[in-house]
Amino acid sequence: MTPAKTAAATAVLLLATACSAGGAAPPPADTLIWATTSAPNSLDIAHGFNSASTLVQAAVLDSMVGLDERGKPVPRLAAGWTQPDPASYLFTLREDVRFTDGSPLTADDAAFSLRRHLDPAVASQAASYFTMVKKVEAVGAGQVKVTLRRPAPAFLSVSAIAWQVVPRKLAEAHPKDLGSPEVGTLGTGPYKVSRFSLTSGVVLERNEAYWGPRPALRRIEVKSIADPETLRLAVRSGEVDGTSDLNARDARKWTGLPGVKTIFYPGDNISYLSLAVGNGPLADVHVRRAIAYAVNRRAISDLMTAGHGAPAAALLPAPMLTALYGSAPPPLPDYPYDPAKARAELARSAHPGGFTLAVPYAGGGDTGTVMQAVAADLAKIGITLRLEPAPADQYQSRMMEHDRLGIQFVSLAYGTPEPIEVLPDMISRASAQPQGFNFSGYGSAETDEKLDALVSATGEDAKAQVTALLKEIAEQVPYIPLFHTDNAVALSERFTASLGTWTTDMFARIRPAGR
Amino acid sequence: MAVLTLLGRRLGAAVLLLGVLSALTYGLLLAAPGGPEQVLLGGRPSTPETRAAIREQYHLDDPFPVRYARWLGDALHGDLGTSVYSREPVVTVIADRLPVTAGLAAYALVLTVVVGVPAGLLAAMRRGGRLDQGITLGSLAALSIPSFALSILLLYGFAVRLGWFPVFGEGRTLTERITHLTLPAVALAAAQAALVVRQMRAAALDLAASDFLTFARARGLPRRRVWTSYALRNAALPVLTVGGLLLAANLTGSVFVERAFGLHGLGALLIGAVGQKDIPVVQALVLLGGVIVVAVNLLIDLAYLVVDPRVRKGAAA
Amino acid sequence: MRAALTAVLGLVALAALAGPWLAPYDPAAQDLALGAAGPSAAHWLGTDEMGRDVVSRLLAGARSALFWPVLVALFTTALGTSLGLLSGYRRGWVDALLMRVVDLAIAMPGLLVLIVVVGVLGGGYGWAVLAMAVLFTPGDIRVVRSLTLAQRELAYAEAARTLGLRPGRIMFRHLLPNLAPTVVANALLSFTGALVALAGLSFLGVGLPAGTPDWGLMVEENRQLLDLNPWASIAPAALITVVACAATLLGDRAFESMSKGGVR
Amino acid sequence: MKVTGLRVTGPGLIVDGVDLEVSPGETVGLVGESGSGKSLTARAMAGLLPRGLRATGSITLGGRELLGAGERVWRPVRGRRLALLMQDPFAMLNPLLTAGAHIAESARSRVSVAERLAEVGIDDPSVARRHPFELSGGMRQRVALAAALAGDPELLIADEPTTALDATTQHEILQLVRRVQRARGMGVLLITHDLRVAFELCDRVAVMYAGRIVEQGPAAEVRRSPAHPYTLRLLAAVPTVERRLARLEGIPGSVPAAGEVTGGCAFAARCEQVAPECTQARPPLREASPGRLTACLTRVRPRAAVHVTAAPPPEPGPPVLRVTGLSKRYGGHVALGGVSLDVRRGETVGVVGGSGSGKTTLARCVLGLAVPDSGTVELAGEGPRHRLVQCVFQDPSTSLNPAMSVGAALAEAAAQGAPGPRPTVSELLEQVGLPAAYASRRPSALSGGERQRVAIARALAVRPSLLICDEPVASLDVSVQAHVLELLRQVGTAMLFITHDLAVVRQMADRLVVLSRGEVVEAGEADRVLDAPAHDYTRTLIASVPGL
Repeated sequence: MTPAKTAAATAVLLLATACSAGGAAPPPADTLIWATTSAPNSLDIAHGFNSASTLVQAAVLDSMVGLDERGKPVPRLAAGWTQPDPASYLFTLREDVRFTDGSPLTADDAAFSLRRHLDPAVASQAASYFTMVKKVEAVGAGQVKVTLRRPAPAFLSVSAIAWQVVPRKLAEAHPKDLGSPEVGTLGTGPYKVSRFSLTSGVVLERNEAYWGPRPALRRIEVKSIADPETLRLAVRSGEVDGTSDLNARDARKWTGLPGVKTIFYPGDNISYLSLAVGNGPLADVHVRRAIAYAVNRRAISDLMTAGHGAPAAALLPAPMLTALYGSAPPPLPDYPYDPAKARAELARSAHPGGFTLAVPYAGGGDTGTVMQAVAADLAKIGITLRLEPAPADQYQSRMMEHDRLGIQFVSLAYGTPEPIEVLPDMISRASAQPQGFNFSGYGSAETDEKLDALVSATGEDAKAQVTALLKEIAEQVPYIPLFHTDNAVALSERFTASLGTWTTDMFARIRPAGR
Repeated sequence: MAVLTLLGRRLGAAVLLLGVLSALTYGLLLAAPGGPEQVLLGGRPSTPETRAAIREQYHLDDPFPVRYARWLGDALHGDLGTSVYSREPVVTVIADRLPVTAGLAAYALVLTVVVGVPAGLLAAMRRGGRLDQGITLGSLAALSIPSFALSILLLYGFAVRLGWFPVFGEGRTLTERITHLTLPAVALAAAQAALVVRQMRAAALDLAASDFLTFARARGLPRRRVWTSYALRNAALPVLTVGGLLLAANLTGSVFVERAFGLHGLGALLIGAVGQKDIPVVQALVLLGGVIVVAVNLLIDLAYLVVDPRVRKGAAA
Repeated sequence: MRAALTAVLGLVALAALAGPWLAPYDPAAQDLALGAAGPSAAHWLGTDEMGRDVVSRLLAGARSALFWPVLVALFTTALGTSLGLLSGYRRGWVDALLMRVVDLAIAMPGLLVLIVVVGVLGGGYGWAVLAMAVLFTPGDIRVVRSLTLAQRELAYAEAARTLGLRPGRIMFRHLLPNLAPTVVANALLSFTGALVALAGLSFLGVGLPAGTPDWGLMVEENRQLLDLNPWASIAPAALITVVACAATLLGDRAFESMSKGGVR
Repeated sequence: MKVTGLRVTGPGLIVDGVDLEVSPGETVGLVGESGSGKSLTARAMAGLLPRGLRATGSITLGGRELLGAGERVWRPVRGRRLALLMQDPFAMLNPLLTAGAHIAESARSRVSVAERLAEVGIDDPSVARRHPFELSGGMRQRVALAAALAGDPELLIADEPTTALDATTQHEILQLVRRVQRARGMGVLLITHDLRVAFELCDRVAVMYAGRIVEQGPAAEVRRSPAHPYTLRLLAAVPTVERRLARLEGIPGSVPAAGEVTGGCAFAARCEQVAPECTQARPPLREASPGRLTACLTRVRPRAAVHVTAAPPPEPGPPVLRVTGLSKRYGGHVALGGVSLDVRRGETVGVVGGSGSGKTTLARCVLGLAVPDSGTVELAGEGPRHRLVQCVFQDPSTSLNPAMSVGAALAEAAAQGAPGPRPTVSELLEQVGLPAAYASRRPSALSGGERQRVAIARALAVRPSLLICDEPVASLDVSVQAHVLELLRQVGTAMLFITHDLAVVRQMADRLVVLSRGEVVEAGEADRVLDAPAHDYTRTLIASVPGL
């Protein structure tokens, strides 16, 4: 036998032993195999406020409030609410709701579920959502009263995301490890957890006693596949039915897969460049404007979204703009791509001939791609970016420590249509501290006051105040909005889905095709 | 007695090794920028109170020696801590993943031995022939191709194009597990099998030229006896060593393959934990790695003790 | 076959030296409008996702593909050989101490340490190269030491000592040339090991920054393009394999040819 | 067994037309220097040529053709009909098997392992349970012999079975082989480089040179009147323990490869009585007298005995070396247990002893390569030790640095000498009888004898007052050995001459020191000690030297 033949024979032998289980029969139509790139790490939003985890949380736990397709708060576990005064809410609980272990849901459970996020011992990742909350108490058997420090219209929206209701007894016993694979969680949602492991994934079973409409899927398996290409191959081979962890920019690689459809819908996100206004040449507003002119946002947007997104005009996610202004956003100072104007702007700065700036950035992923494109654009007007790569985690840590900020590419996704979820993070002085999200360092007592006023503003008043802030940002250019990208889902054609920007409970929106 | 002395010496070396390893890793992790806060805060906006609470809880403001001493104290009491990322006990985290990596490592080792040993012997027997050239060249290629590149190739060819094997995951039942681990094991075993082929071929050639083999043949011993008690038994010694070292390397080094095949093994865990500054997990993994190397070396020593009378009686003397 | 593989090494070395002049395009020049495209007359091996020419990037990558592993090989061999010679020749407490350290270092789970170091410290290949050198050196020390122990007992080495030559001269002028086959083979082994390991680190995303024209990184970055332009990742993977093959072969051959006529 | 026209070819021709016959009950010696092809002839006769070598011709055993036969035919023949015993007892036994297992696995009859061991003179039954590494070289060779004989073969091919052993053991093993051969009435083919061994043990002797047999005949006759010039010269070159020869004569030149001399007499180039027809065609192996075969065309003229009266030993001068109470231990092993001796200017002191007698340790202590535990080494003269004492080491294959040219090695050595006029490389080469052009050669391009000459030149380069020779000729062929010894005789420097070979020391030493187990058992004038030994050990040593 030649070596080739020997090798072939060996391979065949191996296959013979292995193939029997290779092409398993397709799972029942009402079982969904879902994949995420990172495993859900906690079934408690306090410790697992990330997309993979919240995906599962939303299927298992109910929140007090929900969001409709336009992003407006609607009743969920709360049958309704009243506002005794602008700074307090009185929620009335839905009756006869039970946790999946059969115990009834009480107002005390609901109140504690919110209150625990304020407890430093819990160190909740959602704590910053509820800083306006002063007091939460159960009133009688079916009512919860929330008292805010001051009026804050965004409270309802953030509650839709983060006020998940769990039994007080369980949450109190496990302040730190509720939702971990060891402890698990208990909810009132459409699904219950039948298995949760970081390695073999999550298995959800339909909650037959669910108070709402009967869930369409009987069983959901969530697996994690860290490598995006392996994930794609898994979907392609039919081993996985769907995933939402695909990049819009990779649409080309996904759209042709047989038996798989790709769904795109506007995402509540914004990608932008942050310019550290305290850092050398960037302190000069003309430099910042020059950079804004020099960056070809259209090209970057096309590169990063492959047509499933658009250049960003203002520093708010597109859905937020739509929710606020409808189809008529206010005019804002604009910096269309124009190297000539960029050079002119630079000429008016203290660095007319350009300069060199060391820019740390994350080695891989979108950041790497965008920063390479930006560097190429800026080189044309004489600004040299010396890209200093670092591992993604390390870069992230450094950035959060506000260590050596300069030009940063940032991409943020949000859950609510409230601009107040975005703007304070961007330009408040408090956020300019380490671990804050104000990477530009822009902000003053004056802006803080404006932000402060915005918290309690409503209606046209709020709209005007947001416009004013956006205008200031556009003029001072601490940030350069780059693009919005669509959310993308790849789903086997055996299923259908109705998804929208404000969808939180994705699994509830997926049903077997033809039913 | 010999065994006890050996065990004692090995134990001493192991303690030293583990001490050095753990201190080095701990130091490295602390020296690097960032901490577990990123993971604990979920990369989200946070309140100062939360941040302070976290620093307090995780003793992030203590100096290195204090933190290391605390870790070491706990570790010596058998408490390896809790994963920052999943909030599970580290032991559980590792126990969850060990079967995957161990299965993969064992599978790869079996493939390595089953393919490598006969191929090496065959090449030596047909020295200079076409079969030898083929095997030698094949092993050279297998040795040179990075395991991740091979993984991608196998994945694309056998799992996606031909659909013979699953693309990812580790399977649950035994048959599933074998099916799932076949391609990764092949990817992992290729380079090692190549090593074994080379080793085996060289050992067999040495043997063929050795006086004692000629003398055995000169006495007209049956072919089977010459093969088993002369060729194989003597060639087994170097292969044993290599095999053991490969097993140790597999248990800690299947990172690439795990990543490419979406396996949740120790390698994948390490990559994640290092990124997340999940110090307890990294520490435990590094310790485990050290223990495995020590244990495997010990096993090799013991095996030598059984197989080789020189070592057995030498140790006794 | 062997000649062909050895020629490959030469060509790669040439590319590493003359790459910038040979490359048809600037390896960093993007053509975002073109994106990933298959081979064409303008781009022989097509382009990657950012419209960069694959051929030019391969040429540019030759430099780092050779440079870092060569660095590892040089460092490892120089240090491993000197310390191995010293330990084997001097014996005594130097030897005892060094061997303790070597035993310790060899027992380290290598890849694990490498990943921890690079993952934690990051910053390009610098730390990786250092870590690798530190991990590879003990093996070299051990091998060179055991050979030195054998060589120092041979008559020519004893004669050199009898002649009252300085230890340095005996070690480097007398013993070293006779260890050369092993030293060269070790160096090439380190080279191959480093080449493959560095490519692996890139694959894990803990090596070089994105966009660096580096073979390992190209395999990783472009493997999602297998449907659009397979060459973008197959070509660098093939190059790594071929170079590693060639280096291993060269090591085998050097060992064989240099061993002839030497004291074995 | 009958061998006719055996040719062994590998990369070149190695064995060229060997005819040989061994009958039951007969011991035949196949004698030749290294490179003569004798070992490969033996291997071919057992069907065990190394890979890459091919044999043609005919080998029959009991009338059955074996050459070209498959393993299926060979396997039952080996062990049962013929057995092969090899040179190196340290490599011949499987390190993982016990002595008993070796014997048991080869046995074809129900004779117990203990009896087999008893046959080879091992009465201790526990030896059967030991592994080879626990046995001495002599014991291993006995075990190997027992294993080889376990199949009760009719013919034993013994390939240099004693070369790796020291003199006394060598003697014992040879006696053993003879005893067993007689007891069993089997045929023995003894391959050896040592004429003395062949003469002592064999009924018939065949002399091989460059791949062919040049002479064959009854041992006693060959010894008395060699029928080939090569045999004659070889005999002349063998040192004798009986008397000190005035002149030691080697054979000039070296053994050619078999393939280079197919067209004529292989020895022609080195022969004193060469005639033109010698180089024109290959001389056939003709019958010179009944039972005597020779491949020489002419009658061999006996060489005129050189009667040079030995120059009287020079009057010894003051001591250049004085060793007092030297002792050295390695772990629990006593290498030297208080040795004292001195060497005076102009004299050669021989140190003899078996392996483990401590003679090499003594040399190392004097050279400074080993540090004695107690005792003193005094060297006369000024300057560092390396200018006072130098050494010629045993193994010519390792005595020169293969990576350095001869010239570089000599120049380096000369530079270590005392300041003042230093010898040049060509002077040194001339002194040891090598052409100056050798300076650019590498050791690999030199023969063993030439290397040893260079080693001597290197030692002399610093002009030492004492030269230590540690078995300088033990690894050389007889014909070369004589040259080197003669050269050393003419050096004139005081010498400490270490050897296990009494015949060699007889030729070299003025005074003699006999070492056993690290202690001096006898010392005195060389002639006195060798002619009238006072100690038992010395007597054993002398008795074990095969006589000519």
